[in-house]
Amino acid sequence: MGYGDVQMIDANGIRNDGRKAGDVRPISIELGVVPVADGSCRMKWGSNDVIAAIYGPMEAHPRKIQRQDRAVLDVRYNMAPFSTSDRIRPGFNRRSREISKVTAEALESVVMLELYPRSKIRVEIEIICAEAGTRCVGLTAASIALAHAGIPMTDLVISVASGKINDVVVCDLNKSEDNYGEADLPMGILPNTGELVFLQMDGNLSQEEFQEAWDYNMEAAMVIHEYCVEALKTGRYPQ
Amino acid sequence: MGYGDVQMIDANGIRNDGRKAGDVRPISIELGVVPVADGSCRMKWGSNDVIAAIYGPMEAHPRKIQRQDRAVLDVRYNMAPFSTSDRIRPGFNRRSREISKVTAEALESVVMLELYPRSKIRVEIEIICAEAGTRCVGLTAASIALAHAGIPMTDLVISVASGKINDVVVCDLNKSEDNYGEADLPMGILPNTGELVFLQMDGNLSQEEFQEAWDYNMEAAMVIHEYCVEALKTGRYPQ
Amino acid sequence: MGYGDVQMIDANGIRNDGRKAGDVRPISIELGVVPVADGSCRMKWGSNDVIAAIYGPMEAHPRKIQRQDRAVLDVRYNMAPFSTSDRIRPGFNRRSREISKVTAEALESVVMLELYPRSKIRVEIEIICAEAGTRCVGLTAASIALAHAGIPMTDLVISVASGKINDVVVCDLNKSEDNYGEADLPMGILPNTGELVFLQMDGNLSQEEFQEAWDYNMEAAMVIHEYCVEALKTGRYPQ
Amino acid sequence: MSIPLVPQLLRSHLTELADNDQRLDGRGQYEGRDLELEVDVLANAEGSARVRMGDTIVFAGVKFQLMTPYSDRPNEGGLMCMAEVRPVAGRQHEAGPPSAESIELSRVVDRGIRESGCIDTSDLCIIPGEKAWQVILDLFAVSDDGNLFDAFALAGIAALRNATIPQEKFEVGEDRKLIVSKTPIMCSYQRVGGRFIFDASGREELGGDERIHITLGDDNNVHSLQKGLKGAFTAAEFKELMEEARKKGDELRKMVHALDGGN
Amino acid sequence: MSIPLVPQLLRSHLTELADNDQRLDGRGQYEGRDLELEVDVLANAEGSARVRMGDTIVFAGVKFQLMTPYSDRPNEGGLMCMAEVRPVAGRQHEAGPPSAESIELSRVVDRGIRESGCIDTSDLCIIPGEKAWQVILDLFAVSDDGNLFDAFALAGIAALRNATIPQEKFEVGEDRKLIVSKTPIMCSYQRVGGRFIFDASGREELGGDERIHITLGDDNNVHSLQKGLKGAFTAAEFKELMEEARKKGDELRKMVHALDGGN
Amino acid sequence: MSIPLVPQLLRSHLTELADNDQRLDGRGQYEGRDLELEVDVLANAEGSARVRMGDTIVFAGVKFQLMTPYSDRPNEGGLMCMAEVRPVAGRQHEAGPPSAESIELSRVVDRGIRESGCIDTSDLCIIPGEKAWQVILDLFAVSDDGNLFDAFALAGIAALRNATIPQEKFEVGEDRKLIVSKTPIMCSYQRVGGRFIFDASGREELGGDERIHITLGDDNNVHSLQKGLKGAFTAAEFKELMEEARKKGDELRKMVHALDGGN
Repeated sequence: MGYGDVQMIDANGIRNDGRKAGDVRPISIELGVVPVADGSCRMKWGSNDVIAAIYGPMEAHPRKIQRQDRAVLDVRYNMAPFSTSDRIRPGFNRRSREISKVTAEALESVVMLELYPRSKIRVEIEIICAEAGTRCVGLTAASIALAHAGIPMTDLVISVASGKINDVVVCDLNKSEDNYGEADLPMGILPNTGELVFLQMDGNLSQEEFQEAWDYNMEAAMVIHEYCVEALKTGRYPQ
Repeated sequence: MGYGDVQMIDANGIRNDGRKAGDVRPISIELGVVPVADGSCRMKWGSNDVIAAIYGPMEAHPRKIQRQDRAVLDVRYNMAPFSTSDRIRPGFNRRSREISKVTAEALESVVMLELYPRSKIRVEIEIICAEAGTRCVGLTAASIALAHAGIPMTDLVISVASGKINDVVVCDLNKSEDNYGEADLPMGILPNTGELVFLQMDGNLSQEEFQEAWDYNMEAAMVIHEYCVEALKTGRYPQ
Repeated sequence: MGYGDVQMIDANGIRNDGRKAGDVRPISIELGVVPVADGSCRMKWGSNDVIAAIYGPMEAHPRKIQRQDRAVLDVRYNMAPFSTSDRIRPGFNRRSREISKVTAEALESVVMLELYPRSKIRVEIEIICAEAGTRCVGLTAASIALAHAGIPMTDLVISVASGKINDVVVCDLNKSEDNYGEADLPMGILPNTGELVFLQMDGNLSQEEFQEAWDYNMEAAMVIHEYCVEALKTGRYPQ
Repeated sequence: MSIPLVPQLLRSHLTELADNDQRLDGRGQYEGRDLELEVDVLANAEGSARVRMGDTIVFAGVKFQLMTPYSDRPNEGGLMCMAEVRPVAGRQHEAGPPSAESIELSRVVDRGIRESGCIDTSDLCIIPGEKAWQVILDLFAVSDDGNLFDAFALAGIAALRNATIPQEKFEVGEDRKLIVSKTPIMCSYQRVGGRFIFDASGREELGGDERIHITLGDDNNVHSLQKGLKGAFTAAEFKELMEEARKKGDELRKMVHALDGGN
Repeated sequence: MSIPLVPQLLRSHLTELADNDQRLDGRGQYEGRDLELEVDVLANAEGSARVRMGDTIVFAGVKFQLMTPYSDRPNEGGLMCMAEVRPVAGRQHEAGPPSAESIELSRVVDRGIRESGCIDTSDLCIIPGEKAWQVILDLFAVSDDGNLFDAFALAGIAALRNATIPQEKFEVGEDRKLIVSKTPIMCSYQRVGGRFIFDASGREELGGDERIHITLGDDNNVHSLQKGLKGAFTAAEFKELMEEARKKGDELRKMVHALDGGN
Repeated sequence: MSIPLVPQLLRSHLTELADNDQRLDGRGQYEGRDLELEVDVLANAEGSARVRMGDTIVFAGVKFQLMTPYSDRPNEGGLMCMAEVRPVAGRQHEAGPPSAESIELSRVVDRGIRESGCIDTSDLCIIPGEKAWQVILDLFAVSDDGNLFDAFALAGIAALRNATIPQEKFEVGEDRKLIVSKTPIMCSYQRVGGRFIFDASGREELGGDERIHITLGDDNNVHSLQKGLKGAFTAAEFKELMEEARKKGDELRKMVHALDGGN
């Protein structure tokens, strides 16, 4: 987490990619990118390139995974072997397992699972190019894909992370900022209520810095939410 | 695949083991070598030594593998750890998985599976000594063992490979020919109709060479078929 | 198995920890150490520290493991990663699998399984600190935990090992004796009948030495049995 | 996605269509679907391609790793080809260890590329006996509406031809193009309704029988064959497919070459 | 063990209790269970601790291994944290490969310790680029009656502070204490009956909703957060938990320091 | 293959037979089945043997690999013994990872050979601390009609005594015989119908109780014991088996020595 003499932000608060502290990277969204799926979304966010696809509701099998009173969400977050600078070997991966779990729990908080007892909804999140913040892109893309599949939800989930570089709190770290960053606070926000369904954090933030990062995330989520709504109306954002 | 200056075939077309281009290696067949099985066969072919055993038809379980209208074939091709020059570690093996799959599909094309709905027939192919062409020996031995087990079939499957060494197309490559060979074309032939149920190939063959290899295989299959028929009549070949 | 010039036992037959040939190491037993289990026992024996816990009888699932006429015992012997001098990687382990199997078979010989058809009894043996003879401690602790859980048994199983050091047969080898020992004979004894339900041995024992080790085990088992009975009466031994 | 027909009904329907020389989507017997081929589409791969054939969509990505040459081939690097068909690509695909199907897919694509000799493994050697490049071609299915074999093979060779060896990152020289001297092309045919057709869709696969995969090189030499699934075919049928594969192979090879000016 | 209520009944009962500011075992909303913390309890571990919180009992053990430093950090050793919840710890725990739950447990505890900076990995280097210490912290559940997160985190930091590097055994010098300069403390809260409570018991977990795990450092800086399970919470709720975690963290940190005189 | 009796019926039948000192196939209590032992039967193994005992048929094959000696035993090579009971060997054997049964099989055979001291691991050292031979003994069941333990142990020691170290292939000298100085013999007894019998057949195993495996060395010293399966036995019963094992061991040892002239 050390950054030595690397200066990631200039005296005017301008970051190495030209953004100000609270700005998010460029985002584009396209629906229907997996034609055989029941809903799908491709989200590019900075250099991240993520595909989310939905299958279901379908019969849950084997029967022991069925729940009498609701659907189960089967969520997989995965990084393609060529998605990172060093190739990732396919197969079991502790990081992916944890992200899949917390992503599933975030989505369970908004999907109206009780409408589909005994069934299963599969949520497939594939990172085909990773920059920084893939779990946020994946969670957001998955919630858009669920909406595209027509699965009833109480709200979208907009996920974004803020962090700290050179002792300055900034929003939506890019790759080099992430490499040298001192903290990372990803959150999953319900834009209609401001509630959280996803929260992780690692690094070192004072109570004040923490509040600043929290506020950046809240503001950014509202901006990103508008992009998502437009994409869901027209099939893509930007037009 | 390079062979440098190694001369595998002489000016008179005689190969390093004395065979002519179209000759197959010596073959012997013995039935009933796995007394506890429902049918079995040991086939020695050159230095290959292969055991095939059949169990079934038996109830298919777990039930999800059952087919309402036919039996399923459960085929395993495996090389024993001591079957090759370098020891093979037991366990998962991509090559064996592929050969098991295409062998199963070849046998499914002749076994009258529809006679045994909801059941399973196990076909176990064990290579205890490998020279070259083990997949052909395994497939042929499995079809003999199925016949020995009394499983109704539309035909035997006779499998043999031709290839190319020193730019000459020859039948049934031995170990050293295989090591230096430039192509390998294994086929699984129905002797009664001349149809194919198994075909693989790798290497480099011109369209003419390919036809020549194909023809060698067809001719050799008819010869080997006679050995198999005799073994099925008397329990062994040669007597 | 060589021990060179290391002298493990002196001219008076006194061992490096002060014991005589037939003495066992200090033993303490405490019941109820896993509050959420149906029965449990912690046994310290020399520097061994072992926890055994019982869950059940409970429904056996998946159904294919059920037996119509009796309960199944599901026994797991496991060494915690920090239980030995060199850390043990969690996961599959051939030694633990074998010990689990023979431990299960020993316990099946005394638990009245026929009283609980179609059910399962789980026996969990965790070695949290290992000295020597962990399989004996585990088996003994498991039989005490079964009694603590109120599972009907025909007898306890008392397990102890004798071995040979410096050509002298001694009872209950400690760590350094085990490292330099020439043989190890663990037995599982029914104190009421003197029958055996568990027996292993490796090393090199003449027929006479073998008999001597056998006799030590039989004598030691009677002593240890008394500790166990007291623990089952009062919840711990010593008081 | 429309509900798939019960397989028996689907098979009857496909047979009826075949009897009238028709297909579900109106194509001719040997006509492929609408095809898109793009390269350089994945920022973190050293070479990449995306293929869309109808509703089948795949990516191929090339990565490089340093390896120690095998002791019997001290002057050579290596090539590895891995296909993944993850659950994202279709309702029927399940999570778990590689299925026999995906193993067959990668091995058949691998053999076509390897046996064509398009990559000279001695060109991958950095220090004989010590250090060489391993080329890893990862094939990744996004949407499986049939014929992943041809989609993977096409994306694979295009991604290799697009690849740059990242020598600077590994501090062994300046970045340079991976040399790919040939363009093997796979064409796959499946028996549907009794006859063989080219580029089967997902529903044709569901109601079809055996498949034949033919990989031909620039000079029409045969580099790889594979018969898959239950079924028997005749020599005459095979001859016709080989002839078709030659024609279609030339067409697809031109498409690949158009992307890189023939390399 | 009493028979667990049917989850729906249990949930109703817990809601009723919460409405009256009560809990199943009579505790206050932010009151922890009876707590025991011992160190140096495992003879073969280089550092160890045992924590009992009510009927939840865990061990932590520290082992050291030699490692080759990573090429991009030649002057640093490493820290690895592994949690195992084996079937011994409860009826609901099954044998098999690590569950998502146990992976989350180890990763959340790991992040709290790692990000606090309590271990200086450059202090673990023996010969730069060649040899360094890898610290392995194994967390082992004996009895799971809820809140393994806090039990593991507490046992973990106490075991590390208790650890001695076995330099003599590995012939690289004299044995010395592992330097642990900080004391990160995790406090976990679960929504039960609609409100968040501290140190949930097994039955409260069974009938509860989302969990929030907060790890704070000596100076109350935040080092790790995690939200688990289904549920949504508000900013106001979180603020209150953060405040509680600061108070409880100070208390627990003193308890740890009391064992080693503050190190 | 005849249909196996319902286990309870089979058990009753076996008890009745035992009461009259009879066995299913007419053998005496301690009489083994018809036995064949051949060596040098596998062209690609460096040593091999085939054993047939009635309808039980097994192969043993020896391979050699180079290994780096363990740091605490720089002057020693190693021995590894692996048993595989693949589905080929019987209807009841399933594919998959090694079962507890096959693990027990290999470990019990391994201990008998290892503890007899028949292989001097220091004779396997090539360059101290750098290079040594690892002997790998693979036991492979072709047909399991009971008592794989004795079949594997007999094939195993015969294959080792038949083995040649392939020093030329690995370029470390001239080929030479593996030195095997002893001939440990395992004899296995199973309780069937209430009494112990030697060399149980598949049906006797199906209707039997506990097994006892005894491995004795040339001098009748005990090298390995194992009790398997559910059941309790008395000291008197064991004494009788030990006596029988001494007699039978001498007999089988002579058979092994006859193959190699006593080595």
